[in-house]
Amino acid sequence: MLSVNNIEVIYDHVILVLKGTSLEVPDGSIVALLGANGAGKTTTLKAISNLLHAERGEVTKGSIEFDGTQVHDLSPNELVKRGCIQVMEGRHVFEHLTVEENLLTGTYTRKESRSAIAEELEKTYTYFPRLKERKSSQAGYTSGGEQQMLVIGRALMSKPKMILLDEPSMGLAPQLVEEIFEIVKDLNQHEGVSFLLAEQNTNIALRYANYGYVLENGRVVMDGKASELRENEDVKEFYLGVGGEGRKNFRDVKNYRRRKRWL
Amino acid sequence: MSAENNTGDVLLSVDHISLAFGGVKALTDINFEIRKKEIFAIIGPNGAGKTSMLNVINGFYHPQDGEIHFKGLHRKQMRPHEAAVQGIARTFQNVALFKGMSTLNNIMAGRNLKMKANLFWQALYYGPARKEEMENRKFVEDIIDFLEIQAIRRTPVGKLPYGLQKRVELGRALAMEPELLLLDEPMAGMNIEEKQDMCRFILDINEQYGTTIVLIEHDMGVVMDLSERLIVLDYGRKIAEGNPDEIRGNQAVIDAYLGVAHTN
Amino acid sequence: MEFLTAIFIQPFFDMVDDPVLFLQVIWEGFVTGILYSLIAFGFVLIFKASGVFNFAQGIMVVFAALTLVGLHENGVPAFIALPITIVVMYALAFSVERLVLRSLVNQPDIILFMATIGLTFFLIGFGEFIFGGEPKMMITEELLLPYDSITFFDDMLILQEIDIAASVIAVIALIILALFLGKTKIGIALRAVADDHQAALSVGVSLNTIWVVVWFISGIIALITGIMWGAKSDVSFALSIIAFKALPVLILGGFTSVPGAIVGGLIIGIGEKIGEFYWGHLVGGSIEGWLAYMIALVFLFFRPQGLFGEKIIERV
Amino acid sequence: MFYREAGQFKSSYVADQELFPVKQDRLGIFLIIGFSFIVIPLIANDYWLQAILIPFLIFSLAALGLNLLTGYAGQLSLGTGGFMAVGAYSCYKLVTVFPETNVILLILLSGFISAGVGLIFGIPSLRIKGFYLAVATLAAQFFFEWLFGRVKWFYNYNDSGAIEVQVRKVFDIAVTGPVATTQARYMVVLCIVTVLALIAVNIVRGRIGRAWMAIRDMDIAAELIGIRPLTTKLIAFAISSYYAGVAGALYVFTYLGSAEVEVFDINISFEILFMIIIGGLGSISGAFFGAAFIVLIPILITNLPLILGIPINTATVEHFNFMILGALIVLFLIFEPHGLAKIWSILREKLRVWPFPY
Amino acid sequence: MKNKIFLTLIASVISCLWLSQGVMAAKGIYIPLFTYRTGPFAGSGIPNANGMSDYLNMLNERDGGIGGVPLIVEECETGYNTKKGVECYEKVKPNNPVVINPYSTGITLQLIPKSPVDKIPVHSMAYGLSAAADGSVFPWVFNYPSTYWNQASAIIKYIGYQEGGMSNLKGKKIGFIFLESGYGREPIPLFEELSAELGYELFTIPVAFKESQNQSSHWLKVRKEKPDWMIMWGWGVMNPTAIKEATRIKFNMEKFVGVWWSGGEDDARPAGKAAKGYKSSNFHGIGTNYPAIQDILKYIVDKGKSQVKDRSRVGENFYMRGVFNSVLVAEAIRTAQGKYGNRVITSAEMRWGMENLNLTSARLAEIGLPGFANPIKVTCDDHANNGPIYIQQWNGTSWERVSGWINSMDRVRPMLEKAAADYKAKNSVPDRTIPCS
Repeated sequence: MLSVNNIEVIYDHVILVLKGTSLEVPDGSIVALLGANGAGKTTTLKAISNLLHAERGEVTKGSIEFDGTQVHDLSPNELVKRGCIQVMEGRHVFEHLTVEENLLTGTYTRKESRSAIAEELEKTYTYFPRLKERKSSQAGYTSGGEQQMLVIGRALMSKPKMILLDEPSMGLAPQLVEEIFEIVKDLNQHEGVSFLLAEQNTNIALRYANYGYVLENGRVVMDGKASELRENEDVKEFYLGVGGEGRKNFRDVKNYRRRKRWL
Repeated sequence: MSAENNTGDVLLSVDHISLAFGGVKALTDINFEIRKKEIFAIIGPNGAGKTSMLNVINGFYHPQDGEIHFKGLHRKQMRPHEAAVQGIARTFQNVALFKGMSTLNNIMAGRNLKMKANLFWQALYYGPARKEEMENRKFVEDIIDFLEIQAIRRTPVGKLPYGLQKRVELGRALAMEPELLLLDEPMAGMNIEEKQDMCRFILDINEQYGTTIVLIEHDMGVVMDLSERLIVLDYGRKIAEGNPDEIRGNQAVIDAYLGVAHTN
Repeated sequence: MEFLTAIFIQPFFDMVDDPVLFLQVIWEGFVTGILYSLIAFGFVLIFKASGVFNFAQGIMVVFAALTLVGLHENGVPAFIALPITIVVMYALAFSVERLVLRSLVNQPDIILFMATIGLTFFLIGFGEFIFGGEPKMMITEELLLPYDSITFFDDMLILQEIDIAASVIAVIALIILALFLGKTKIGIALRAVADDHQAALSVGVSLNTIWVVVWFISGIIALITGIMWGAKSDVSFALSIIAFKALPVLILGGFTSVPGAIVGGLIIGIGEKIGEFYWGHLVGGSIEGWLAYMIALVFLFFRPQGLFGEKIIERV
Repeated sequence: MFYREAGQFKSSYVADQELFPVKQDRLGIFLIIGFSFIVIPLIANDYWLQAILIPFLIFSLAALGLNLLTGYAGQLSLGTGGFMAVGAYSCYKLVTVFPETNVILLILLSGFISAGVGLIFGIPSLRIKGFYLAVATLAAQFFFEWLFGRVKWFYNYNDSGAIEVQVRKVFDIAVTGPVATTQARYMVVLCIVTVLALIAVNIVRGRIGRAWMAIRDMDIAAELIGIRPLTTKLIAFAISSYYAGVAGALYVFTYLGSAEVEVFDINISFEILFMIIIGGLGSISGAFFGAAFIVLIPILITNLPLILGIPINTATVEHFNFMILGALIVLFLIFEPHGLAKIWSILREKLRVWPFPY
Repeated sequence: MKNKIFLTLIASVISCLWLSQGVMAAKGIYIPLFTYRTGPFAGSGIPNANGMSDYLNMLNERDGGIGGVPLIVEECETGYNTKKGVECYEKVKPNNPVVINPYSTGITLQLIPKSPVDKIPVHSMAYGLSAAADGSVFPWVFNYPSTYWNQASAIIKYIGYQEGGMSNLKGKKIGFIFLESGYGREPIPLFEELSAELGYELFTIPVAFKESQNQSSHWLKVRKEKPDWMIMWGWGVMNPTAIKEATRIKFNMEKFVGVWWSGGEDDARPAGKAAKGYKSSNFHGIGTNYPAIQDILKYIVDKGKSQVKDRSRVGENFYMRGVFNSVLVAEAIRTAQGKYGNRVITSAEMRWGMENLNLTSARLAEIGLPGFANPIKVTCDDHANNGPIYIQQWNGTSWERVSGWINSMDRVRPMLEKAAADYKAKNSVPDRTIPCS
C-alpha cells in the first residue's frame, strides 16, 4: 500500500535529516517505526503526508508511493482524499473548536450527505465513548488522553485507508496508552485501516505492530517482524532496556555508557 | 510515619490546597509534605491535576484555599519569579526552552537571579558586568560538563532533538542552584537509553547538590525506582501516599491508574 | 473648577439641552461605526481563517472602489463595472493566495503581517499605475444608491439615505457571515485553520481553497465599504488611512469575533463622535485620531483579548 | 578557505566571550569602521552623504532600537515614529533652553526623555501581547503626532509650526544648522551610531539581553526562572525608545534641518519595522542591512531610468517604486523569512566549510 | 546562489548610484520641478505638475527656450514627503539649478535655511513661510504673488463687502475650519486680531490629516455654532469631504469660502450640484482662453508631449496655477538675462532676476496671458508682492469669477515683518549682505 524508497530529506537547504530511508507498509498491517529522538521518525511521516513543505524541508532524492501513485505531486488535501492521513505528534487539536467540531473537520474532504456524516460520527463515538461525553466542550480544555483520542478520531472521520500515527503514547498514563493501542488494534481489525506508527515506547509498539523498522541517524538500521525484533538482543538492550539478566533498576544503571550516541 | 523516615526536615508542606478554574475543580483539599533531600513523586492519570499542583507550588496558579509552607515561610500567593528567588526551579511537560537562544544562553539565562551588574556596566561590558559574566559562565560550563552537552553549546535549542532539549531544560533549572527542583515528565518521549541517562542525572543532582526533587512521571519503572515517597492524584484528589512498595499494592491506585499490577 | 465643570458637567448639560443634536451626533457615530465595522469584518475574517493580520484590508477597500470607479470612468456602465470589479477582487484573492500565502505557510505571524504590508505597497503602486493618482468620484447615482436626505424635527435631524442603506447592507452582511462561519463545513474548516495551520493541513483541509474564499469575501466586504465611504468623500489612495480606524475597533472587539467587530465598531464610532463633539474642544479639537485608540486601550487593560475575543488558553 | 576558524583556539572564557571570536570577523569589522570614518568622508560627495548615508545611519539607529524591543524582547511596536518625535522635540526644547551646551550632549540627553515616555507606553505590555500590543503602541504614535502639532510650546510658538534647527558648534565646527558641512554632520551621526551600536551589542550579549530573549521565546518559563516580566519589558521599552529618541533628534538636527510633526507620521514607524524584518529580527547587523535595503532600493528605482536614459515620467517611476518595493518585501519574506542577517550568516557558514558542502 | 544574487544586487545598487552623479551635464538652464503625482495629495499635485512642466516645455518647443537658451526641465517626485524632498534637493543641487520650487510647505521650511548657504533661491509661490515676504531677512526666498496672511485679510474684507460694509461684521460669527498643520494654523493670529478689531466672533475647528475623510463631527460642531460664514484652509482630500459635509448639514454654500488651495475642480465636483455656490479665493485666471494656453495645447498637449490625460483638464484651476508658477520662473529668468545677457544664468543671477521681477499687465499680454493675473512687482524688501485676490464661485460644473481684485489690508505687512524678525531672532539669521540692486 505504501512504499518509501530511499528518500533523502533536507531542511532549510542545509540540514540533512534522512539519508536514504526505505520502508514498506503492506495493506491492513500495523508497522512500527522505532528509534531515538532525532532519528528521523517524524520527518519520515511528514515526508509521506507531504507536510514537510510547510517546515522548509524537502525530499531531495528517492520516491514515495501510496496506492500506486507518486506522493510527491499530491497536496496533503489530495492525499487525505485518497485515504492517507497523518495524526501529528503533540496532539494538535483545534483548541477553540468543540470536540464535535474537531471531529467534523475530519470530514472536510468527504462529499457526503449530512446524515452519512452523522452516522460516521456515531461510529467514531463508539470507538471513543469518552469523546461523546465531552462533545460540546472546547477541545483546548480536554485532558491529554482525550486530546489524543480526539485527533485519532478526527483522522478516522476522513475514512482513511491508512493512518500515520506519530508518538501516540507521548505523555500519557500507562493505562491510557494501553487503551489507545487497543483502539488502534480494533480499528486495524474492524475497519481495515493500516497504521504506520512512529513510537518511542518500543515495548508497547512491538506488542501491537506486525512489523518494525528501527531508524537511527536517518537510516534504517534494522527491520523485521515485530516478534523477531522483540527477541533481538540489540533491540532488547538499547530499546527495551532489558539486558542479559532481565530488567535493570534505574538506580543501578552504571555511570558510563557502552556506546556514545551522536549529539 | 515521619518519625521512622529519616530523610530530613520538612522543606515544603502543602496545606489543604484547593484550586478551581471557573467552577471546574482542578485540585481539592490536597495535603502533603516534602522533606529535604528526598526524591518525591506525584503520579496519577492524565488530567488528575499533577501539573496544576506544580503550578501552585511555584506560584503560577493561585489556589482559592489552603497554604504552602516553604522553608518555614508560609504563603497563599506569590508571583512565579518570587518562587524562583526562594529557590524553586522546574522543568516543563512540553519543553519550555527559549527556542531562539543557544544552549549556553539558555542555561546562562538560568543564572539571571545570580547576576546583579547594572545597566551602565552592561552597556560597556566592562568591570563588574564582565567579571560576573565570566564567573557565571564558569558555573554554567560545569553544568554543561555534568550533563554532557558540550557539543551543542552553541546550537540554538529549537534545532535540538527532543531528548536533548529536555536535558538543556534540566541544565537551565540547575543553573538556578535550586533547593527544590520540580520535574514535570522529564522522561516523556524518551527511549530507554535516554531515560537511563536522565535517571542518572537526577540521582546525581540529588546526591551531589542535595537538591530536593519533585517528579511527575508516567514511566512507573522510573518512578518506583527513583522516588522515596510518592502521592497519587486522581480527579484532583489525593488517593494515596506512601513509599513505592505501598503504592504498588494499593488497590485504589491500581483501579484508578496502574490498571494491572505493574511489571515493565 | 471651571475646567472641571467643562469636563464633567457642561457636556451632559449640552446633551440634554439639545437632544435632537445629540441624536444627530449618535447617528453620525453610528454610521461611521458601521463603516469601521465593515473594515474590521474583513480583518477578522482573514485573521480567523489564516491567522494573518491583514494590513492590506484598508488598501483593498480603496483598490476595490478605485477599480469600480476607474472602469466606469473608462466607459464601462456601472452595472457591468460592478461584476467586473467582483471578478477583479476574486483574481486578487486568488493571486494573493498563489503568490504570497502559499509560500508563507507556517511562518510566524509577524512575517505574514509584513507580507500584507508589502502587498499594501504593491497595490498602491499598481492601483495608481492603472487608474492614475487623481481622486475620483464615487458613482453613487449610477449604482442606484439613494443620495437624498430625510429630515425630522423641522430639519433638525438630518439622515442621509445612503447612510441608511449602508447600515442595512452591513447588517445583512453580518448575518450572512455569522451563519456561514457557524454552520457550514467550510465555516468550521475555516476556524480550524485559524487554530492550527498544520493540523488543519493534516486532516486534509485545503488551506489554499479556504484562503481564496476568505480573501474573496473580504474583498467583497472591502468593495461594499469602498462604495459607502467613497460616497462620503471621494475615491483616492488617501482613503486607506481609514483602515487605521479599524484597528482600535479590532482590539476592542477582539481579532476573532465577528460580533465583536460590529459592537467594537459602534462603540468606537459613537464614542469618538461624542468625545470629539462634546469634549474635543477642551483640548483644541480633532482628537478623534487617537481617542479611538485610547478608548480601546482602556478596554484592553481590563480584557486583554478584547470584548468578544476568544479566551487565551494558557498552559504550561 | 580563507575564512576558517581552525587553529584559533580559545583558552579562556574571556577570549571566548569576545565580541567577534573569529579573527576574520574582527578584521572585517575594523575595516568597515575604518572605511566609514576615514575613507567615506574623503571621497563621498554631498549627495551621497546627505541623501543616502546620513539617513541610512539614522534609520539604522532607529531600527536598532526597534530591534532591541521587537527582535530581542519580542514586543511588537508600531510607535517608533512617535518616540522619534519625542526625541526630536525634546532635543529642540533642550537646545533652545540651553543654547550654550554641547549639542551632541543634548541629542544624547533627549533620548532619555524619549526613554521615559517609552517606559509609560510600555506599561500595557504587562497585560497585552502580540498584535494587541502593536495596536496599543499606535496609540502612542497618534497621540504624539497630535500633541506636537497642537501644543505650541513644543515648537516655541513658531509661526511656521515647525521646529527649526539653529547653528550649533562643537569645537568650533558647526555640526547642526544650515552652515554645517555634510561631512561634519555625517561624522556626528557616525560617532553616535557607532557608540550606540556597540552598547546595543554589549547589552544583548549580557544578562539583560538574555532576559529579553527569554521573555520573547517563552514568557512563562522566563518568569519561572526568576525574570521579572514587567521590569524586563519596561527596560526594553526604555532602551528602545532611547535609541528611537536619539535617532529622531538626529533626523531633525543633522538631516532635515527643520521639521513639522508630519515627518514622524505612521509611515516612518512602518518603514523601520520593515527594516528590522527584512534585515533580520533579533540581529544587530540586521538593523543595518535592513536600513540599507529600505533606504537604498527606492532611491535606486527612482534613479535607474534616469541613469539608463529611459524616458519615463516620474509618476510612473514612483508607482513602480511602490510596486517593486512591495513585491521585494514579499519576495524576501518568502525567500528568507529570517532576513538579510540570516543570509549573511548562511553565507559565512558556507564560507567556513568552503569548498566542501555540508 | 541566492547570496550571489543578493551581493550582485547590492553591488549594482552602489555602482549605479555612483554613476548617477554628473549625468546632467547638458547645456541649458536647469529648472528642477519638485512635483507630487503620487501620494495623498496627488489630486492637487498632478494638475499642478502638468501646468508647470507644460508651460516650460512649450517655451522650449515654441521659442527654443528663453533668450535662445534651452531649458532643462526635470521633475523630481516628492510625494509631498519631506524626506524625499531632501533626496530631490541633494540630487538636483550639483546640476546648478537656478531656482527650487519645493511645492510643499514642509520641504520649503527645510530649504529656507539652506538657501543662503547653497546660494540657490527658493520660490514658494503663495505657500510656505509667510514671513519670507521680508526680503531683508530672507534674501533667497520668494513667495510672491501673495501670502496666506494677505489672503486671509482679503477674505475678511470680501465677507465685509458681502455683509454690506466692514462695520456690519460686528456680531457676526465666522467659523474657520483648517487642516491641522503649520499651514492651516497660520492665519489664525490674523483672524483673531481682526476679530478683536472688527467685532466678529471667531471659532476654529482643526481637522487632523487622518480625519480628512471623516469630518462628520467637525461639521456637526459647525451646525451647533450656526456661523454666518465659514472659511476653510483645506488641502488634498480634506477639501471634497468638507464640501460634501457642508452640503449634508445644509450649510449655505454661498457663505463658505475656501483658501486658494481649496479651489480645485476636483474639490467641488464630488459634492455634485449641492456644492453649487461654494467659493474660493484665487489669484490668477482659469480656462483656455489665453494665447499662451492655446500654444500649450498646440505645441505640447496635441503632440502628446504632455502628461495630461484628458485635453479638457487643461485650463483647470490647479493646472493654471502650475502654469503661473512657470510663468513667474520664466519671467524671472528673462529679467536676469536682461541684466546678465542671454546665456545660461547662475542661481545667484536668478536670485537677482526674481528680486527685480516686474510683471506688468502689458508684459502679461505680451506673453499671451492678458488679464491673467494682477501685475507683480517684487522689491528688495518685499518678496511677496502682497498681491490681491479675487473670489470665484462653483456653479455646479465650473468656476466663475464673482469679484474684482481685492487688496489685502495694510496691517498685514507689519505682521509679516514682525514674524520675520521673530524668525531671525530665534534662528540667529545673519544680516542681509546682498546689495539691493
